[in-house]
Amino acid sequence: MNQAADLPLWAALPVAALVLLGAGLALVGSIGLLKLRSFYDRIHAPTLGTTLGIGCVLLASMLFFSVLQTRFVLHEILITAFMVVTTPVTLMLLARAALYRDRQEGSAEVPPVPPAAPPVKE
Amino acid sequence: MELVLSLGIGVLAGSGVWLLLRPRTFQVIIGLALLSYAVNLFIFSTGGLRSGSPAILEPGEVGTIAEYADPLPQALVLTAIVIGFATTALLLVVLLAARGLTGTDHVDGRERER
Amino acid sequence: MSAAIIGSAVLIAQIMLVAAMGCATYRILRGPRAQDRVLALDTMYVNAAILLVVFGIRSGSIYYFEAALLITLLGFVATAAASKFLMRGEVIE
Amino acid sequence: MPDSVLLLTLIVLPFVASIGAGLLPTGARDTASALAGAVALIGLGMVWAAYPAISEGTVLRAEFAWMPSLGLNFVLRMDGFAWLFCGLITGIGALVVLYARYYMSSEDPVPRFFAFLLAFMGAMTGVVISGNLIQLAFFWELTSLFSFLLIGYWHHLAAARDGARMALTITATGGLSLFAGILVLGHIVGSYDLDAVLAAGDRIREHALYLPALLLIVLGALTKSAQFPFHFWLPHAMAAPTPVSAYLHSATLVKAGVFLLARLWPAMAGTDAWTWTVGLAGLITMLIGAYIAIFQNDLKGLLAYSTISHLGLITLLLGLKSELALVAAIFHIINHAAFKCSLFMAAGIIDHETGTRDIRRLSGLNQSMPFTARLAMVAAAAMAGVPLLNGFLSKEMFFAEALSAEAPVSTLLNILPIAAMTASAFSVAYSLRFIHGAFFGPEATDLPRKPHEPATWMRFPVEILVLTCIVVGVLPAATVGPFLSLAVHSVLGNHVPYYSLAVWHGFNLPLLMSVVAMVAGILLYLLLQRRLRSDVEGPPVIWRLEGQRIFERVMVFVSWRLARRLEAVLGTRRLQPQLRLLVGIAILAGATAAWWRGFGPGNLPPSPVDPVLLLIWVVGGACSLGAAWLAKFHRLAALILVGGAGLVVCITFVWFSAPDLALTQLTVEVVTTVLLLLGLRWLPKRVQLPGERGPEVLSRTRRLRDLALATGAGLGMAALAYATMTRTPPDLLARHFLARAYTEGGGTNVVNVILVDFRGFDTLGEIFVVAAVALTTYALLRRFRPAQDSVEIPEQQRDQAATDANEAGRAEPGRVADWLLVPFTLTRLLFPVMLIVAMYLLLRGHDLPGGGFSAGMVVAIAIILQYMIGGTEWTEDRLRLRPQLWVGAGLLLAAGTGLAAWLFGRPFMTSYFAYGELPIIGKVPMASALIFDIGVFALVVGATLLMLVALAHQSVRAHRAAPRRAATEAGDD
Amino acid sequence: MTGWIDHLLIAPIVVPMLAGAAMILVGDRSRTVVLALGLLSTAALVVLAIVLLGLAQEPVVRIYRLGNWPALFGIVLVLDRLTALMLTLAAVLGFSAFLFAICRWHRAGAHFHPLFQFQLMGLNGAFLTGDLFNLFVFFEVMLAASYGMALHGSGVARVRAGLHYIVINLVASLLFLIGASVVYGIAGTLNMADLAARMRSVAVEDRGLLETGLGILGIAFLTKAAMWPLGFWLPPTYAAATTPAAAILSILSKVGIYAVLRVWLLLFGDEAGASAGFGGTWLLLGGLATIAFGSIAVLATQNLPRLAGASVMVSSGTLLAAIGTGQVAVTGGALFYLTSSVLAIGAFFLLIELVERGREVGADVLAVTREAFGTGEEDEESPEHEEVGVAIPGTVAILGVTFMACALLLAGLPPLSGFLAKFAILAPLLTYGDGGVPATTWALMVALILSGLASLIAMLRVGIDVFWASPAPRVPRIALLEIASVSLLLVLCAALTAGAGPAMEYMQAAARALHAPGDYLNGVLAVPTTLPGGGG
Amino acid sequence: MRRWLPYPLVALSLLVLWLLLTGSTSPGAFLLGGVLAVAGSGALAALTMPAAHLRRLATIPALLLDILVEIVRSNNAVARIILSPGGTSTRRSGFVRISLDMRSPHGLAALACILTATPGTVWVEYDSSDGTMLLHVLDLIDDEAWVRIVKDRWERRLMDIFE
Ligand code: NA
Ligand code: NA
Repeated sequence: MNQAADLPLWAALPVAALVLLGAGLALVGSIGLLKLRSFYDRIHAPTLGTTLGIGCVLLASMLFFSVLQTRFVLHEILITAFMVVTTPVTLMLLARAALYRDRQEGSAEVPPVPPAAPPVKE
Repeated sequence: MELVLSLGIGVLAGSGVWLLLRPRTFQVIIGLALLSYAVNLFIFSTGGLRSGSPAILEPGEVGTIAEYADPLPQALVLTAIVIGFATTALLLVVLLAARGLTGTDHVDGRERER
Repeated sequence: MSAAIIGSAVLIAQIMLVAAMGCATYRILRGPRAQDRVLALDTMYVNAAILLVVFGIRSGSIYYFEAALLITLLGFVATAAASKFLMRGEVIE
Repeated sequence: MPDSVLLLTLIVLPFVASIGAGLLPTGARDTASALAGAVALIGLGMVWAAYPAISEGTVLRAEFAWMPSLGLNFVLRMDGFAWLFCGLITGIGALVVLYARYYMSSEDPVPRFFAFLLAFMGAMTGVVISGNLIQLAFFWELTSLFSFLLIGYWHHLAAARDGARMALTITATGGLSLFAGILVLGHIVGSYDLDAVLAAGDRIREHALYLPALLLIVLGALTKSAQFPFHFWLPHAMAAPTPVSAYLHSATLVKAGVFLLARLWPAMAGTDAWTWTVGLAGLITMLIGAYIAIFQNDLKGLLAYSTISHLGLITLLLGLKSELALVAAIFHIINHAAFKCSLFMAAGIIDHETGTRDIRRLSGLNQSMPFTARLAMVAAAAMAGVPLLNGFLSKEMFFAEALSAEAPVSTLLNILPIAAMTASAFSVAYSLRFIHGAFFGPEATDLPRKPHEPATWMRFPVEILVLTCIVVGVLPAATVGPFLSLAVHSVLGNHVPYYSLAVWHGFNLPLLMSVVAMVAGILLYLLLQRRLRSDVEGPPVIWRLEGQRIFERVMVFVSWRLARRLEAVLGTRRLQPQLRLLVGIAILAGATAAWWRGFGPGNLPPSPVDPVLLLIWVVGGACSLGAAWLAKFHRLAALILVGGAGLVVCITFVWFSAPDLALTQLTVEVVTTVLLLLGLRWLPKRVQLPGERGPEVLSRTRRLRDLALATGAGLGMAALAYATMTRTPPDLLARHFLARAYTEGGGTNVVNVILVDFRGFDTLGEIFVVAAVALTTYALLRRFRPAQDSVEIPEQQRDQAATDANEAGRAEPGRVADWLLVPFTLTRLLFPVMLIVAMYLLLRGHDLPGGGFSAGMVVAIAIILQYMIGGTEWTEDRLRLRPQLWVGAGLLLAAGTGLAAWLFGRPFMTSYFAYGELPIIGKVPMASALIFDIGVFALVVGATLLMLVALAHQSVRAHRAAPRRAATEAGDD
Repeated sequence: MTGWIDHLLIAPIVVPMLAGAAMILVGDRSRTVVLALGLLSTAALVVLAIVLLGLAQEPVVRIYRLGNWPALFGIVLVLDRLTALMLTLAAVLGFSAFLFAICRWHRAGAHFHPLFQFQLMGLNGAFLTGDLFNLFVFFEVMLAASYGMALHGSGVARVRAGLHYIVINLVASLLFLIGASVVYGIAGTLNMADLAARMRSVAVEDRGLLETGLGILGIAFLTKAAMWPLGFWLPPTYAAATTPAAAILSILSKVGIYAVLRVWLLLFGDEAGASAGFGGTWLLLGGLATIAFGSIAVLATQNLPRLAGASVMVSSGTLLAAIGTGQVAVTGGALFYLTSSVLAIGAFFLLIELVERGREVGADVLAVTREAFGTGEEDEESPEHEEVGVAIPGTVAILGVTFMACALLLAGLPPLSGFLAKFAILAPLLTYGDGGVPATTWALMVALILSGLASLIAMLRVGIDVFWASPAPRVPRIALLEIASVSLLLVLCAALTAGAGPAMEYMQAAARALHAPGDYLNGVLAVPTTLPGGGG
Repeated sequence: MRRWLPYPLVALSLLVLWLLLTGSTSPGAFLLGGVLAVAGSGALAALTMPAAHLRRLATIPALLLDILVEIVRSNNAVARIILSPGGTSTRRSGFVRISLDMRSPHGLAALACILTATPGTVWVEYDSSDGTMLLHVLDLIDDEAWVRIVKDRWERRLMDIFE
């Protein structure tokens, strides 16, 4: 916390705001995990954290360290990039798995297997 | 803080021991995983708890104990983590083999008759 | 002043993030379905990554960044494996 | 000839010859017997050569260091008594060898027989010429061992096996007891040396441990000499070939017990305890043996019980507090050897020539083998104590002692003469039975073989022995006198009483007793005629008390049934009780030490509670408890919860300034999860059934006990952790490492410097653990056979295949490829990214968090991700992974880095670092530790992949096997 | 700075290390190269061990500073008599097991040879290291390889027993870690000599905690030493393992004993201040209980491998009890016993398989009822053919002789070293109590004698059944190397009997050094004459 | 050139990744990064990744900006839904099946990333035989509106770039 004292107020305020916003979004997303009723609803919730939530915090971090070290710290971009690429992989697999399981149980909530497409003639 | 971590270690160890004494191989392996978390943290804690102290020396620096955490327990934990990982993997494969050969996932390779 | 602002903001943020992890834990414990648990674990990973970044700000150290980086880069492999398991009955075909 | 050469030859030659005989071809009967005979004769020659010195009272002695620090030296010591026994062993040995040459069938693989016989001869010699009691016990056990082999020589016969087993069990047990007794004796005396022990008689008798020593040693002697209640092994040992019985059960083995009693007589005898144990055992044995002998239908059985009885007589004599009794005992040892050996040989001749030893079948052999009959009659008469034969002389001495001995209690004194006469009468009766039953009466017609006189040389040993009986009986003082005197003097030293070896002592009470016994014996035999002819087996009154039966019952019960029951009670083969014990005892060990000495919290002020970490540990605790709760029925949930707990651990590491630990923990976490998920496929489905909830009483108590153990372990760990954390940690090592990590280790990441340099040897060992585990899992999985209910392809895949099959124009994996289309693209793109991150972690490890291990794990994860999304075949078509090569190369690289220090004359693992200047790039750190870390990296990549891929391949195998199985099942229908 | 002779200290670790790693690289490509590497390594280890045995008799304790760091801060290897003895035993056993394995067993599964080398490396490392945590690491190397050895060949029995073995050892390893970290947390050192030096000066309020940790550490050792009631895993595991694996595993339990000897005597010797003699009574009582249970287990089986496993427990118990008496001369005797028993049990494990090869399947099941003690019906043989001996084929005869030798060794009967080994423990035990003889001495004496009797009865039962009672023994196919490897060990037992004097002197000297570790401490903690540090 | 550097764009990104990781722009970092980047793109080639041929690169910044705006908007929307007390009952969520024209795997991947990154929508399933995609929408007011959003706002622009 020692270094934070060296931070000028103009930077401290946005850093604080961004941190709080990001953490708040992550919390809201996780609350969504509790509140939302069906799995397909809940699957949307964590994306708050994976997008804007972590984005804000990373921005805060970039700002914080860039100002303190008086040079640009760009590491955080990497985390953003990784988050963007990895989240779809998990969510798609998970959604698909849920869909399979629900169809298997004959749940009415999910759409049936699409009708067979006409064979493609090459 | 020490009390929190001690209790954490205790809960991990207790849960681990409980699972260790269960009859299913999967429970045992999970129990061992929890137990090794507890033990790793325990080793780590013997060096004393230092929050927020720097982890890396400056080039050319002669580090002092006033500033830095004891690095030795950390090194020991690293070794313990790696060995724990390896043995967990082995145990997994053995329990799969046991399950395959005996047809049951009971730790004794046979269901307990009563 | 800055220290106080950043300090309290970081503390509040961290508590919010741990609370978020708590929500995820609750979901893991309650389920009801396996997919809910996997989803909650994924959420937990994300929250942990954010927590570590915030911790980096709190301690002013950049050495915890790699941990956050690895959580985002590798954490998903665990959840993806679990999802694959649910979807196909085995992780590697 | 120097003493040492003589004594060594005497003891070593039989063993060497035994090995030689054992190596002879199966059919070499003549060579083997010639060898054995030569050894016996050479031995006899040695005994003869020793006579001049011995007769002057010299004790031959040779000593060799063996275990001098424990007072055990190899001491060979021959005095008159030992000399006498050596004469018996070699002399009778030579006769038995000659006899055996003719007795044993030409089809018999006799070299083995002679090998055992020779070894026994050596062992017996060892017993009698040992000058150290431990050494005596050593040879004592050897006699048991070789007698076991001799008795069991015809091991295809059940009787031989049982007889051998029983003999060894009893005599070796006695031997162990003797061993213990000697240890106690050695403790009393302060030496195991025979001379020292014999000189310390008074000290021994007064010592508090005299009684235990006495009981233990006497137990050894009584078992060996077949004394009541251990007598029953001897009749069963008759399953041995007759030469064996003639040698072991008349002259040598069974005499070892009485030899020992006589040997230790000066040191231990003379107390009431001695008389009560030794004397009483002898008395009972003498009577019982003689009584049973009368009712034996087997010639050898009769002789066996007779031997028991005569040994009882000798033991009784040794038990009395009288020097004269000792003289009588030694005299009877010699006499009994002569007549009993010849009788065994005669019985063997009868058996050999007629094919049976059953007294009831035999009859009138006097006609077909008159010469043998004469010999047997003389020997039997000696056994019965007929005057002018050797047996009469020692019997007279015994009667005299029975009348005059001082017994501790008057009752014993009163019954002694009567007992002596009774036993003597019995011996007359059974001697009569032996002779009358076999040689008189009408000639038997239904014998297995047509009887005739044996070969001349087979009869020769009998002739010699019978001649001895006569000569000694007629001229005792002139023949056996000097030898007996030598033996008696060497035992008693200056305390030899006056004794007379005259044949005629005038009309006295002993002579009257002899006459009475003789008449009573004849009458008894006549009275018992009817009963003895009937088929009733065994003696009246005590026929049910068969020692063998009791022994076997007890043995089966104690050494089998009881042992099995005890093993089940005291041990377990189940894992859970074992783990309960282990955990419980660990808790106890810790708690006991803690309670004994006590420990409280340290004096370090606790650091302020960080609310964030507190909350994190609430989450961690919930995960941990949840995993414990759910692991039975919700495996995936438990797995996920363990992941959560691991994440909390990881955050804790970050919190307390250990980024390296966090990185490693995280990568391990991911790989472990994937591994366990891979394994989950092969575990049985476990769903909670409605009925499964209510735990029964038994399992509830078990769960309560486990809960208590778990709570105890948790609290114990917490207490231990708290106590440790609140103490000022000693910082000597920490200071050292922090101060030198950069200056001498060349890295700013102290943890990494410790890992690859200060304590690099740990890391080296650690990677070998990983390698060993990887190889093991690989080997095990190559033989993996899934359980029946796991073989099938998961239902998800079957369902999908069915759906796809309904869709025209779509191959089975089509759908999967669709769902995975996007993840597939993304994960492939991630592959090089992960590799770059891994390189980053590897190269900076020495200075910043990272290192070979976490880098290796990242690479492994990157590859396994491709397996997950792309599938095994697809991935392996594209990436040629050679995990074993990585493993081997990694290990060699790491070990080689350590070894390279040798080139610079430094110890293993000495590191080297320098900063090199390169053009363009600038200053570059070059540390040998980096190369070491690269070795670690390669190993981790290889080992992790080896395990994961081997596990993944099981699915591929199952897929390949599934259609095949379906086909065969269809064929079966 | 270091002469080549100093490097010999680490050679027993480095040789199998390199051999094993190279074997993995060679892989399946050339069996010959792998075999040659194995032979080279195992033979080299025997030679090295003998050289080190010679070096150990010099008055100085040799140490090897890994990485050239001072003993306190780095890891050191220490060579004293005990270490040299253990190295020799491991090398000899390894060599024999290797010869045995290459006849057929190494083909029973993948990667036998590298695992075998790692096993030897782990054993040697555990014997050599002077550092508590490094001891843990080498325990793990040894165990990891032993898991592979125990599971080699797979199959239901091996996997079932292996699972128990692994789980229990994992728990024991965790206990080891707990104990070691308490030691570090309180004493601030991992070097065993340094720790011993600090034992006296541990603060009163810290001593309880330290002893708690050491108690837990002790449980880890005792589990590996298979003390009752922590050793139930042993008989099934060893019985299920393939023959050469079982032979090499049989020395593993002795590593637990080694650890007790080393650590316990170092830390709780007379110089340990208030902690002297810590836990000795428990060691003695536990040892006695182990002897009792082992003997019962020996009696309760007709199955040779289980019998061998139970014999390992008896031997462990004997050693623990002997060490627990805390007397120098008894410890010396225990070392003699250790040597004899390791060689004997190793030979026995190798022999068992050769013996069973000639037996018909199910023979022993029949035997239990028919021939347990001759209580069954007597065999009906026709009298005409009965009294002619049966010629025994040469192979069976050799097996019979070797079996008998093993039986005598296990029962502690002459003429091989088993008898002297028991004597070596009992004689000083009785000589010590000059006033009265304590009850524990009697107990140990009775236990030793009775355990010998139990072994005798059990071996007699099985031996008669196998060699005498089986109708027309089928001559097993046995390679010369196999019987040679068994004989090698037995010949060593015979040599131990013949050379008991010098051997015992060595053991006594080793025991004296263990009980008065001053030389050890001085040797390890001496300030290095050369400059520390690897830099430059 | 193709042989040594199969994916120049990927290699470039990897180099940037390396530089960001090391936080250094020294010649040494460039050199090492360059070597690793080339090796990394080689590794990708081993996985037979089809190369993407990007066109109309100029449209990318605008697209990114749109995505950012959309992310912020939908974050706000979803957060409201979660936090509003009755938000869970009045709202209707559901699946929308959308027929896509785009076939480029890179394009589809980018589309998936965009849809996932914007809270409120999740890509569930894709069928390559008829090019339909199943989308789950948290706040589904009008099915057709979503089809239009996906096709017009994202798919068309991505097709411009990737096809
Ligand atoms: Na008759
Ligand atoms: Na989304």
